Amino acid sequence: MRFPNIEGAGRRASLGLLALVACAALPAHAQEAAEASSGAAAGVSSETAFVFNTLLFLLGGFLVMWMAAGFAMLEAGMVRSKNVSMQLLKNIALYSIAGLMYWVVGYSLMYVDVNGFFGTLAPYGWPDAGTTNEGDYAVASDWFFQMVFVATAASIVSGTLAERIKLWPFLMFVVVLTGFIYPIAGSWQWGGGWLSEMGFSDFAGSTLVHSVGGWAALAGAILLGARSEKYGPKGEVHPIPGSNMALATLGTFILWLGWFGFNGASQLALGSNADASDISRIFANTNLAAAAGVVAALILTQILYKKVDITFVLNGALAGLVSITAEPLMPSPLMAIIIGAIGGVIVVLTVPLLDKFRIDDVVGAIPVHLIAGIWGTLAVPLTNPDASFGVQIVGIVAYGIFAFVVSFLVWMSIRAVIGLRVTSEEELTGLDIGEVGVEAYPEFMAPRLS
Amino acid sequence: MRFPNIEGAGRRASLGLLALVACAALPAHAQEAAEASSGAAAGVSSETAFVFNTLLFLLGGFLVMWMAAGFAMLEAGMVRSKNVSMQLLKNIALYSIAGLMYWVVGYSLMYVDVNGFFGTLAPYGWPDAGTTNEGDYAVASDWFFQMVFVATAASIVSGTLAERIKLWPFLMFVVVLTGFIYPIAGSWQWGGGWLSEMGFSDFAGSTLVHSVGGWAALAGAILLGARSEKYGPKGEVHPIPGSNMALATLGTFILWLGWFGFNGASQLALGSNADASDISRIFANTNLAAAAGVVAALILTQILYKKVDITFVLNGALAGLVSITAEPLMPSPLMAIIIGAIGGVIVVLTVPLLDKFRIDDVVGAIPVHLIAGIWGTLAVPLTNPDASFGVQIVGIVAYGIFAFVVSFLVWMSIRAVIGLRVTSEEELTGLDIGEVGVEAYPEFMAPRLS
Amino acid sequence: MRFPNIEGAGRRASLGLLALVACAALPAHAQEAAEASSGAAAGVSSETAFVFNTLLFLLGGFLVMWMAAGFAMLEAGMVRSKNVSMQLLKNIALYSIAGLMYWVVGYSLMYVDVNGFFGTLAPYGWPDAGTTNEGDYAVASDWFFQMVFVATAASIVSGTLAERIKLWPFLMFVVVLTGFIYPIAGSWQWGGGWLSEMGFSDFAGSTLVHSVGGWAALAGAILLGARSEKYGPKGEVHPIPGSNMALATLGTFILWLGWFGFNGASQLALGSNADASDISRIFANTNLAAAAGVVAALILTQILYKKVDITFVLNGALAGLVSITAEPLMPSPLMAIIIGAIGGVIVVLTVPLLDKFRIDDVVGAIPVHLIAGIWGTLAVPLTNPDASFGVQIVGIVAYGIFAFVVSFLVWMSIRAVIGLRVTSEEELTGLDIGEVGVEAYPEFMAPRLS
Amino acid sequence: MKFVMAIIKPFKLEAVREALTELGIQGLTVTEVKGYGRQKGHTEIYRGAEYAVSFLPKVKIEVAVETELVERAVDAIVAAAKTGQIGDGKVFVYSIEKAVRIRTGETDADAL
Amino acid sequence: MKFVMAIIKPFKLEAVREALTELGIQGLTVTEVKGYGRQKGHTEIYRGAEYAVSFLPKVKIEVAVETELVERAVDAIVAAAKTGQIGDGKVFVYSIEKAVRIRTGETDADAL
Amino acid sequence: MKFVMAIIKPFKLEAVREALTELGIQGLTVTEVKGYGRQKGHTEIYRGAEYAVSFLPKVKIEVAVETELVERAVDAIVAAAKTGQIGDGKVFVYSIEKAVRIRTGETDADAL
Ligand SMILES: Nc1ncnc2c1ncn2[C@@H]1O[C@H](COP(=O)(O)OP(=O)(O)O)[C@@H](O)[C@H]1O
Ligand SMILES: Nc1ncnc2c1ncn2[C@@H]1O[C@H](COP(=O)(O)OP(=O)(O)O)[C@@H](O)[C@H]1O
Ligand SMILES: Nc1ncnc2c1ncn2[C@@H]1O[C@H](COP(=O)(O)OP(=O)(O)O)[C@@H](O)[C@H]1O
Repeated sequence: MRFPNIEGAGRRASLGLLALVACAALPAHAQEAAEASSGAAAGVSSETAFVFNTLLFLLGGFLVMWMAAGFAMLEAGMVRSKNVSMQLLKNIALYSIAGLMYWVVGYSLMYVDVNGFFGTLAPYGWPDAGTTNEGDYAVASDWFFQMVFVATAASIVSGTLAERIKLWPFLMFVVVLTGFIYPIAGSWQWGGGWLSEMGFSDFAGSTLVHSVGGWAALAGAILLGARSEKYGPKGEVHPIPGSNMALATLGTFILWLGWFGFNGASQLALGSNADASDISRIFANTNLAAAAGVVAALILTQILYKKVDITFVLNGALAGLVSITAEPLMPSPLMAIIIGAIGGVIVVLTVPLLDKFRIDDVVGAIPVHLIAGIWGTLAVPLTNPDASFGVQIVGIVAYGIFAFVVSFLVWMSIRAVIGLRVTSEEELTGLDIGEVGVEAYPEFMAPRLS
Repeated sequence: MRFPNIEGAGRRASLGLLALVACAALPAHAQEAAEASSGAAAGVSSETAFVFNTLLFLLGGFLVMWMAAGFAMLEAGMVRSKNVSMQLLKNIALYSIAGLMYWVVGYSLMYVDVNGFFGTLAPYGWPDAGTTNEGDYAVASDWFFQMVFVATAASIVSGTLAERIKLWPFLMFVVVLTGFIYPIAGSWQWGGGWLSEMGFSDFAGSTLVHSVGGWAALAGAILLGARSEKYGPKGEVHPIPGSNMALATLGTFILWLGWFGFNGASQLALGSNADASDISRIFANTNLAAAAGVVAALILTQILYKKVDITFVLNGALAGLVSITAEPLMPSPLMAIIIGAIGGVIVVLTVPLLDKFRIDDVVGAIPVHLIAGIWGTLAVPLTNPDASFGVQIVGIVAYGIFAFVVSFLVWMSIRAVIGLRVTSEEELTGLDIGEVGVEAYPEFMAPRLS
Repeated sequence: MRFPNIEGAGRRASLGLLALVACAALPAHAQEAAEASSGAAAGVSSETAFVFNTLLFLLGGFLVMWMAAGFAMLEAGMVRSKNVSMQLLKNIALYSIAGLMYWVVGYSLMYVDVNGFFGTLAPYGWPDAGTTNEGDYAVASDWFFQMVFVATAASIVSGTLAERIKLWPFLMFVVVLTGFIYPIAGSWQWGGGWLSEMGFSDFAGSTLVHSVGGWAALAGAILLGARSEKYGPKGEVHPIPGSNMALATLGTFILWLGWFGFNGASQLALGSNADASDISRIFANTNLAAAAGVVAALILTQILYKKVDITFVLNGALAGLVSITAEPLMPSPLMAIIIGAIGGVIVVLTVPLLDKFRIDDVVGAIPVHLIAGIWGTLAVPLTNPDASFGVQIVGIVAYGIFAFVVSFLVWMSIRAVIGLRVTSEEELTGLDIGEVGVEAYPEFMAPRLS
Repeated sequence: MKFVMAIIKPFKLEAVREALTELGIQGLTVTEVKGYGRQKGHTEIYRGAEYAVSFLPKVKIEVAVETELVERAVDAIVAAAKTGQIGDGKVFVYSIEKAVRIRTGETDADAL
Repeated sequence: MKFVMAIIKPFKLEAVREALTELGIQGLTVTEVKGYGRQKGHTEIYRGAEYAVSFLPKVKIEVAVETELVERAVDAIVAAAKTGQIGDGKVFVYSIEKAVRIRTGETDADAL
Repeated sequence: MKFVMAIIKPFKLEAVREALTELGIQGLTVTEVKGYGRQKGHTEIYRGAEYAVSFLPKVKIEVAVETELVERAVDAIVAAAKTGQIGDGKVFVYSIEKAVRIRTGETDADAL
């Protein structure tokens, strides 16, 4: 969220001001509008705007909640069938833990009395039932909308570390990530903290959500090591095809749909002509960027490999989406297309790069969320005059250091105490039997030949 | 729906009054709001409120409609692959039949001129196209929202009786359930009937929808008997793993998403600050309860069985949702978490219990919908001072007797006339070949070894 | 969209006028409303209406966008597993290309300065961020909503031609279809062109979207020929069962859900009691028609074939939806049921008919979209007094000739230049290996023994 | 040493395994197969067109036994797999010259 | 009595079955297998990395026949399964000592 | 000519294939099977009830070799497939009377 006069006031705190300004602006709108229509009150009453804003949070919130299913399906499709139950379980568990932790401490740490670097430690509540809420939106609707974002960061981690991490160590990390790392990081910008003061700009979270998740995943991938079959002794890459492209595609479509909530509702207000128009721009730009990511990956893989790799195309859609997330409002359609297309190119080029470093990222989450997230954040000044490359880089670096270092330490501690990795025998037979006890496709399970 | 002054006026009938009261209350709100914002009319005009209310029904309605897909996927994932087409077919058929029957007689029986125990028998229609509707919401939007609830009850039955019931007898029962049993039961409370008069409280249908469906399923399960392989001669339980955990998880996420419509739109009004705020509470509480159900099942299965059973975790989410459905508005976040967590515990403990009685419930619908539904209804007085344990128990018992006895008689009649169960040979080869003629996964079909 | 006084003004152009009329009508409504409620401003302010209209486009838009996932799942389920990746790839690619092409030229060609037969050739843009948009809805929201419709037409083609068409020729056709054929066709009616002037009536696109897609598919199917195993030398039909009924059913439910956006938001306005009420009628009618299509196909296949073919039931739902799309507003509930049920019957009867002509339509898209689309368009005058059979037939024929002939020529040109069909060896091993390089279910792939 | 190969109805697998275990046979290998035979498949209709399903799901059991056990193994399989309905399947017996247990290198009778 | 085992290309299954039926052979058993041989698989690229698919889908047909029929059965299979392209597969023949029809207990020739 | 049939652990397939290729063996056929044996399966719990998974995934390799190669083929398989853990599997050898290459009609040694 950016609003000229209140730059840096953060994602939530700004809303009060925003509404004030919007209301102040009403008479002017009203005048114009009055010319176009015939009589009657022309503006949006403050209570109507309250309902609109709340509705935006609820709509955006349920769309982003739906992304949890998208990650679950995408990841379930990209792992081998012997690890599918585990991947599904991790995803529903992490969404649940994220929701609980964000209530226990996350929201307060991110938004309540932020001292520049973090907020307070306390569970969050909402006004009594049946009462009129103060402010410009219902308190619980804001909580709901902020909450659903948290799980996204954790889903990214889940995808990268698939097929070899134990269940409980992973869930422990999720507790820390969703209760502490993400909220603290979030407070710097959306909580109105130091980065927001500096003028950093990240509309819906290319860096705050996606890169933070990506850094946490990277730290984990380094400490956890690759799946045992993935790299040969001389660094040869042994591809391990995912078990179900239909699920992977479904997951991508779900994420794409959810992203309208992710980006659109990050406008944080729907109660005026200008807000509704901005959200509409965001919807259109978001879709164009994703489409461009798809087409870029489609063409590039055809050129590079003579065939189209569907997994890259799916990643391309997501990379387009992540790229536009830092600034979905300001770009013209053409700029949205360019930003998204570059996202698609990034994925196709950086997936093999990670393999060079033997960083085993099962679903391509690091290219999609971390690298495209950085690109998207860097691209903001191209279309948003209030953003500067310098500050954007400061933000990217600050988040990178914080998220990577803290995640690394947390992963290290968990590894030291209870270990991270399943035994190589369990890796072989599959985590579904070892950790979950229920195979995903018990009737179709078979050794993989080829 | 509960509204202090008009307790007992029912789910639909109350809305007119509600709006009156809400409007009467507006000046007060307006005053507060006026202080916060700058000038302009502060309240929500009646026509704007009409649009908001209607929109709530449409949004809630399409979310609950989507639950039909959730049940279909969940159940398709929990049956063996040889019965998947049948399960899918039953689900799309039951949703369709429910929608038609609710038009033919259901709605009138539930809401039109209810004499305390049932309404009138007549198809329902809506005002002409292009006309302004009287009341506080569009007539057809209310019908649409009420309609989508009906299928939920029938889906519950479908899940319990999977893998052995014949198609047409099942669909016949659905005709009676959705056209008569559910609407009559609904009229007692939401139609403003005798239970509503008594002060029974069931916000979105823990008892009215979920327990009623659960009782109907229980009656069917008793008369139909268990799947032939399920129980050994000495009562040993032979687990029959579901064929596809990815579908089961997808189904659970769909249901979770749809539940925001189920509970949220049961507020029945969006046209004021207070209503929007209440709906926001409902969204947040609903999510917390489901998350708590997941985490409770996760921890409990780990403790009891040393592994996490993903099917229990999925059931835990749903049990959390069912538990909070009777009262999603009043609980504080912590109470929502507790109510949902107990739901998750209930499922893990009662699934094996049903097996003790050799009641074969393929998807765990009875624990999730009936038992957690009872728990949710009993929990209302914990947070809602207008509810009393006594009346809640009266309601639970009344619905139990009515739904169970009538369902039992209907199942008996169908069994007597055309039989309920497929032949044991058909059960062996699968209902897809026997009843549907199209296997769900023809290329992957294989005998199940193990 | 139909509005008595401005018949023929088209789908988008009419909105300005509509709003004028609606506003003019407000005082009357207000009066009625004022009697029902207690004081306060009764109408909807123009800015509030602006937000409502925009919100309708965004809601409808994301629901229709979701249909892309529905087509992908439906088609993935109806092809053999060796062609699933290809089918998924085509669907995500076509949705992306449609979105880009509609920006490059499509929208302008359809809506900007339409000369009766087509508009202008130019990319489309939207007003600056943060500004108040003129008109009755946000410019970008309208673009978004119109854009998502385009992909639907292309998805239809994708389904019919599955399992034998090469990737790039298909995508080339999509470029032409979504950039030129559909927009030009659309301009005749929704762009306010000649058919709209004549009084043709097609509310949400039974003909404009579904039949146009169907004609393009038919032209392709004729030129491409049937799958090699499909027909025996004496014209025997060799059924080729789809690989995954769960995906096909999921896809159908997704489409059903998306259709509420397709039909509902085609009302184009939500900012008044009458509009909200009309949309509610549309939701209810749309659901009744789909349900009736299901039940009709269910009963008819039982009678004809002694078993229920689930693929026909799924087609029946879609045929019900397509049938009601030309006029979802005016029908009474009973008429909606009849219109939808006839759609369901059409599918069951015309699928075998196509086989007689050796037209190989893998998913039944021609019966569902083309034939039921014609039926739906013909049925408009049954309930809408402003429509006439004569004009409806003129429209159907005009669209048929245009879409079929132009598509045929385009397919011919592509075939002449680069060919359409994969080699018969590739057809045998599957397009996933030949065109995509990634099998959809690598672990489960197996030769099909039937 | 002999090899006994049986094609049976899938749902009889457990019974056959138990019958063999009672004879002291400690190992066997199972394959999912499709069988064509006197037991006719069924005619299905898909999208209005008929087609014959002539291959039916069966299970193949392969078990290596010492020669003196063959008779009893065959009888046990026949007894356990029999329903009396067409399609019950076949048992085939043939000689093997050598058996090796990979883990230990033991051969022939010791390998079973 | 002999056992004929053939590894063929999957799409030839139906032709082979018909050819055998014409000889009066009333039963056979089919298994999905993967074959490695002179017919090289293909190189695929997945997420930017190459890998060889060296096992190709094949179908295994097993049919027990009376000794005097073997020659003709083998010829029929070869004729029906042949495309002339590499990878057409193999036919193997070996002796079996006994066959039993589970349903009736009939043995040997009567069991087929 | 002999037929070597080996039941091995699935993840050893690649190693075994390479070992056989080194002997100059150019073809083999692979089947997914389930094995029952001394290697006990595991007990699982599903929805609160225990059940034994007694069939474990194995891979069956079938390779026809000339008689003089048999010994070495068996040894190569045993060496490559061995982990020393229970469940490593078995190798069985039996005679075949005839082999035909479908593509060319070549027989016996030439067919391999
Ligand atoms: N000659 C044969 N060779 C190999 N397998 C056979 C042969 N005949 C039958 N079978 C297998 O045995 C199964 C049962 O045979 P079928 O003729 O249907 O019934 P029955 O064994 O009762 O006579 C078949 O499905 C097939 O798998
Ligand atoms: N020595 C062998 N033993 C068992 N099966 C073999 C052997 N050689 C080949 N096969 C099987 O026959 C199939 C075809 O063999 P291949 O060498 O590719 O072509 P061709 O039979 O035309 O020479 C292989 O895929 C494999 O399944
Ligand atoms: N008598 C037998 N006949 C056929 N296959 C056998 C026999 N015994 C064992 N097998 C196969 O060999 C596999 C390994 O045998 P097992 O007894 O578990 O271990 P090990 O070979 O180490 O003694 C089994 O899973 C089964 O597939």
